[in-house]
Amino acid sequence: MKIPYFPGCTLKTTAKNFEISALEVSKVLDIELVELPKWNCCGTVTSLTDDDLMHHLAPIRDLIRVEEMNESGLVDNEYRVVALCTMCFNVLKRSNQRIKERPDEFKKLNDFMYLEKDYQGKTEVIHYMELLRDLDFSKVSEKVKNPLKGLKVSPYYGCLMLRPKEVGIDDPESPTIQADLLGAIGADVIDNPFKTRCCGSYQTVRDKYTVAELAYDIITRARKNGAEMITSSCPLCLFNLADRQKEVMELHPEFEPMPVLYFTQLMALAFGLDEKYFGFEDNFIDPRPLLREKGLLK
Amino acid sequence: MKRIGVYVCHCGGNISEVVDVKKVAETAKEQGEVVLVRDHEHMCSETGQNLVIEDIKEHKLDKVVIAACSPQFQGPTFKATLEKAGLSPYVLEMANIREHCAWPHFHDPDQATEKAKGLTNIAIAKARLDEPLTKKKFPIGKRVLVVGGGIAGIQTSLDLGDAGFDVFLVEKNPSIGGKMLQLSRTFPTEDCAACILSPKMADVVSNENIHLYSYTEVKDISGYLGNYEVTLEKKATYVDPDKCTSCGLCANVCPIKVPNEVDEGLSERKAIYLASPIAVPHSYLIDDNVCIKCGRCVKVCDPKAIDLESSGEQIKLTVDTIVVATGYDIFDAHRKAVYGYGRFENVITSLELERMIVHSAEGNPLRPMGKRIAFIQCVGSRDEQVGNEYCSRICCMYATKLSQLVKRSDPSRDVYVFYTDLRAYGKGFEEYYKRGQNEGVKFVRGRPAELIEDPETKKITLRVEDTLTRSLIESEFDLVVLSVGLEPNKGTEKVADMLRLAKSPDGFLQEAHPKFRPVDTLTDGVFLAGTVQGPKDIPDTVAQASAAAARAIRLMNKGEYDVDPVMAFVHTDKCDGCGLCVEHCPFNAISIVDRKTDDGSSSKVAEINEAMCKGCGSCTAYCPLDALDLHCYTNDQLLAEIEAALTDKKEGDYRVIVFADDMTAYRLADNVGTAKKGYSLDSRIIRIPSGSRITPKLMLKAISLGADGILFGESEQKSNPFSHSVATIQENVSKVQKILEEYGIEKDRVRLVQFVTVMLTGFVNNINTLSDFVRNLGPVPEDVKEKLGKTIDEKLFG
Amino acid sequence: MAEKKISLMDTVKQASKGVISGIDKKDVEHWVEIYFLGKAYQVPAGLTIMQALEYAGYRLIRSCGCRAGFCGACSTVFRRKGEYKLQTAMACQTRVEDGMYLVQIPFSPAEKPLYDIEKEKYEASVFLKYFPEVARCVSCNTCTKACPQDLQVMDYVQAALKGDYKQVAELSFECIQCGLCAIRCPAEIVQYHVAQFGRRMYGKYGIPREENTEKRVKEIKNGEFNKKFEEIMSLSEEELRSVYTEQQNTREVY
Amino acid sequence: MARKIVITSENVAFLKKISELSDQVITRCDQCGTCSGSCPMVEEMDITPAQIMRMVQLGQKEVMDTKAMWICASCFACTVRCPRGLDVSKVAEALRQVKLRQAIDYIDVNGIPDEEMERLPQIAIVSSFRKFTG
Repeated sequence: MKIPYFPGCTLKTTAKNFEISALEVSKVLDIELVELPKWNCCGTVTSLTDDDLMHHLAPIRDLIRVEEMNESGLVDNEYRVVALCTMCFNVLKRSNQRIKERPDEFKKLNDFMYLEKDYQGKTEVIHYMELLRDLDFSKVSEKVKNPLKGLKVSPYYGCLMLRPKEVGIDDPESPTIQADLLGAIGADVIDNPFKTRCCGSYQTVRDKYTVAELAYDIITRARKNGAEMITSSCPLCLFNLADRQKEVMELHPEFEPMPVLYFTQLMALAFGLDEKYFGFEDNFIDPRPLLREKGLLK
Repeated sequence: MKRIGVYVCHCGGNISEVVDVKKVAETAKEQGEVVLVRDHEHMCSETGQNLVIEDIKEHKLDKVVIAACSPQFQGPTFKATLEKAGLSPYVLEMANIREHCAWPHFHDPDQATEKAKGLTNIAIAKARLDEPLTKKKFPIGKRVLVVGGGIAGIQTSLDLGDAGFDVFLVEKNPSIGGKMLQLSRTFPTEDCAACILSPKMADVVSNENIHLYSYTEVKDISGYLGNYEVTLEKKATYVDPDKCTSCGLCANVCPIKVPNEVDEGLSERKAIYLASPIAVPHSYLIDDNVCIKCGRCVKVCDPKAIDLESSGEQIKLTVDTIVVATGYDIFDAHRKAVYGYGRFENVITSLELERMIVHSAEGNPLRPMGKRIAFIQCVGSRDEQVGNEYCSRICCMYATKLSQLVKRSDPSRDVYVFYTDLRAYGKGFEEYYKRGQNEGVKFVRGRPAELIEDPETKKITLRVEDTLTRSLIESEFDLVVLSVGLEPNKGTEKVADMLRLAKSPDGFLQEAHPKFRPVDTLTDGVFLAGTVQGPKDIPDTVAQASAAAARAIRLMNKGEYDVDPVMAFVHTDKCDGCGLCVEHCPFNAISIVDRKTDDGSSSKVAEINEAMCKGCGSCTAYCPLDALDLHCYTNDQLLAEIEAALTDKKEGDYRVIVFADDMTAYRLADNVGTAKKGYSLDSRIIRIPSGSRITPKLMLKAISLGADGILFGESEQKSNPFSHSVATIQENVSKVQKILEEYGIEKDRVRLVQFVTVMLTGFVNNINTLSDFVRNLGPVPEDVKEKLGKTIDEKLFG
Repeated sequence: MAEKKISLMDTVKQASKGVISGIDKKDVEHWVEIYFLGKAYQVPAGLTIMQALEYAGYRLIRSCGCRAGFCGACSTVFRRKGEYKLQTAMACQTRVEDGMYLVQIPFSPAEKPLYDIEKEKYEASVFLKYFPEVARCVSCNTCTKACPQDLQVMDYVQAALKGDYKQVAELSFECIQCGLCAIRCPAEIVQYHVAQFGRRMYGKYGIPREENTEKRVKEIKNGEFNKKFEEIMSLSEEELRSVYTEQQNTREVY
Repeated sequence: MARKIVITSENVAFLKKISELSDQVITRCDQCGTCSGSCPMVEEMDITPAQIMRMVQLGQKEVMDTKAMWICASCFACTVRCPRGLDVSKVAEALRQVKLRQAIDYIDVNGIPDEEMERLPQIAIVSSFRKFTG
């Protein structure tokens, strides 16, 4: 299956390991993620004021690219665009919904972007995890060569994959999609009551210690429930939960760090792919010691 | 020469603030045969009615047109007025300039006024041809079906039974008593629920007029007022209640254990069990779904009451009226995921607590209660996130009750009630709330956002803002009680469909009128009692139950009831007895009989059996000679209405004629108006008993006379009083469409849409799309119309 | 006719050299009216904006440079009569039109951050370190519309956000640093500085070194040419001349 | 000493403005406090989200001098729980925008140390600028 794919700026910079692992995992599942030609910033974060159109230019511009891909034959009648980064997913999908609901704005945007082809509103935005669910997780488990037996993983969802309701890909209060996926690759899934609690998001720029406290709550609660590792699908969540553990340790000396990974990294591991696709070296808290100890890594 | 009086009502501004009633009155004056026109502040007021009576006497009026609200609303009032004045109630016509004009078109007063004129003229045109008919009377018996054996059903049954009517009380559970059977005590008096309920349950059995069918479900209902045919399905209990002594030996030996429904699953029962210590009928029974038919119980049963071979039975009844008292379900707390019900062992529902209290009182607690207890209000009520906007009305008070019961039974307990608004509206409620405060129950104004369970201690941490001190409370509780709201009983769905009962937006059943007919429904002879109509506490439920009984008695007591003479009749001079109508009458009300003509020879003509005719009018559509006709909606009248609807059509105007069936579409149009939803002013709604009344001839006439579109609004098949009508309309419409196409007229100008009474937007959209559609097409060319007009008959009947 | 035109242009050339000598009015066939800084001027049709201004009597000290569309000094912002669009162009490259409202942008106020190419890590994140405002780009594409060089400005700003030096360098190669993008940017980004930084970093770390150059430099360092040098050094001026001219004639010029 | 509020037509205008910017019927809020309890940042805030709603209802401009609206991380926890179906995050955004549109930034970009800048993911910088700078 060939499907348009929107990476987002972070996956090209600080979250390379997310993209590398995802692309390789997809190959195993016969999914070809075709990167949008000359895509621009998704426009994160969704502008919430009712009168603001400017900030919806970026996302819609990207959705135009998807339609162009279909016209140029890069993909064959595939108007779904996959995002890996949860934030990008949320922004693109919300703008798409908003514009489709408001014909007047739809026209305004097209007029403003007169240098572009008109957006026709055919595009649908989906999250990579959604794509896998539609594919059916059983297909995923079929590909597992190296089941993650005994690895206690706590899936962390954060906000933008679930909220607001009309964008969310699962129940906003008690989601299971990531847990099901981790289950499908053989991990022991550990629930965390804070799995949908916000990581502090962009507040990390304003005050790293605020965010560190949130990370502390989320991680310690996961550990209390027996988790050894947390997975996420959002580079910002991952930064706040992993990289901010540096600050957490300043605040709470007794705190012991916990690796936080992209779910695709664990999939790559479970699929028994080459180490270079794991990208563990880029994780702020190196998961390799734990994985070796569990006998999941040489 | 007729003498028509026209009255235009201001409706205390409801109409006059939008429509220029004076202008409407002036146009009415200009209509032929109109001898008197008045406008009045409140036509339905006594002065308004007397005005009509005097005018009739003084000005010798023989037809009355009242331009006011919907005939569905005040029609009966004015019919009575005419009768007082000695006129037939059927020479009254109402122009619905409120629900169909002033309200929906309030944003465009000028156009609304124009439409109001039009509607009034239509009514006048019809009135001219009104016949002074008399009411038909039909006999009615004294048999009532009561669906649901909760406190509502019990009360209705007792009232009816005591009044000497035959009551058939159907309860799907093994015992009557309903939810009240599960309650500990009742607010605000705190008397023991079982203690006050059980005598009433006993009365049901002892009352010889009440026939109790427990463990029974209504399988099918058909028919109409005075003749509802009911099929009941009684599940097998495998125990003969007459022989069973409730000794309980059978249960002791039974190997199967399952959760006990009455205790909300907090305790267990056997496969053979007694529904409740105070169950009525007081007999053990076997739960078919779990019994393994091991036969141990049979062996130990001395009176030989158990028969594993026995099977359920079907019971057929005919009843005259029906009371629906199917009650409510509690909100399924699983749906409020943040509160973790089902995931956290120390989060329970209020009903579970009721059971815990009952059992603790008996000295065998079902589970520990702990010391720190929190109640969360409005769970599943007043919450758009779970789709329930309404207030369940009883939760505030039962929480007030439960909180002080648990506090009183152990004063060392620390009890909190977290509420958004505390509603103590009833008699003695405020005092009771104060008593709770005296007991030391703490009422905190704030809606808890989420609960978190401690993986080790299983204690529940609750996060909430105390909105009064504006501080965030985060503290731990041993037990969290969810004050769950009320939802329509799942079982109601089926009954509602069978009886064509409408639902209000909250999902509970819709009463006929929110103020003046609170227990009636729009289906004749069907009444509502208790929470099936909306959340209410026990006193309100009982009051409404008695009201339902009284309304049923009102209908049946006289032994006969009146019906409008909307019935088919035959123009014997035209009829040639071909019999086409006979095969098309769904009620077998038509037969062909011999008739002596003046010259002694005999000829065959159709004859109508008025007792059987339901007045759908479909027969008229099949008569090639226009020999069959329908009282109150004659061919001439309908044609006159259509003409009137088109005469005020100016150059560049468009007209869409909407034939709205009395059962649904017309009422729906009323609802749309009440909701102030606007729709295309091109439309003119004409009220008919059923779309099947409109003959192809009338449709073609309408088009030839200048109608740009025709919309049939009809009750959807399954809730249509005339099960055949949808099919008939479709047949007629396609017949017409074929002919139109021959003339190059776009066939989609004529459409049929099936409605239910709550499809407000659906109604608006359908009218608007059709009017947009015809506006895009442009009008039908004059010459085509003319040609069509000339050739209708030959096209139809060759 | 033709001669007339040429003679006219000559005078203008004179004028544009800063010598303010009037044009003989009767030589002018077509006149257009332009509004400079809101004041109306009658100027001969066919002049470039820059020439027209000088004809009108302005002496351009700043806001003009190569007069050939390379230096990017003479940024102009103008609107045509009856048009809502705000146009941008180089004054030396655009002819006046009747009813033009215009003004010169001699300089776009922008601070260039100080960086030491030698010390920088060749990493994506460095862009935002020096140009954080790049993260404010809303992809409105106004910069691209404003660019007189028709560069894909928005695209290279987005490339910068992704830390893609190669793209930034390639997309911005023909930037003349006129600053019109920066003037129009609602996110207050200084695109041309971003681009320059990108090109420099790419030039230093991105492009692979040309191996022949490397080779030759080594050779020189190893003194393989010292003998030749000495020879040349020893020549007298005449000899040097002849060698040079001979070389010039023999080696093909490029 | 209790705070005294004088309500004038200005207050009404402010409510109207915020209602339009946020496209929310703010007067529908019945102050149940669900948003506050759901808010992960509430401990950081000087007033609770429900209080923000209340102050806007009464048109108290002082709400814009509070820290709370800036602390909001737009996580929509309140949005998915509000029993009245209100989007509190949109109201917070509207308040922020009123300030930002007066070109009053909340964070100083140059104040962020270089090493932090190099460490932060693009996504963080982009989104914080969108929320904190006009």
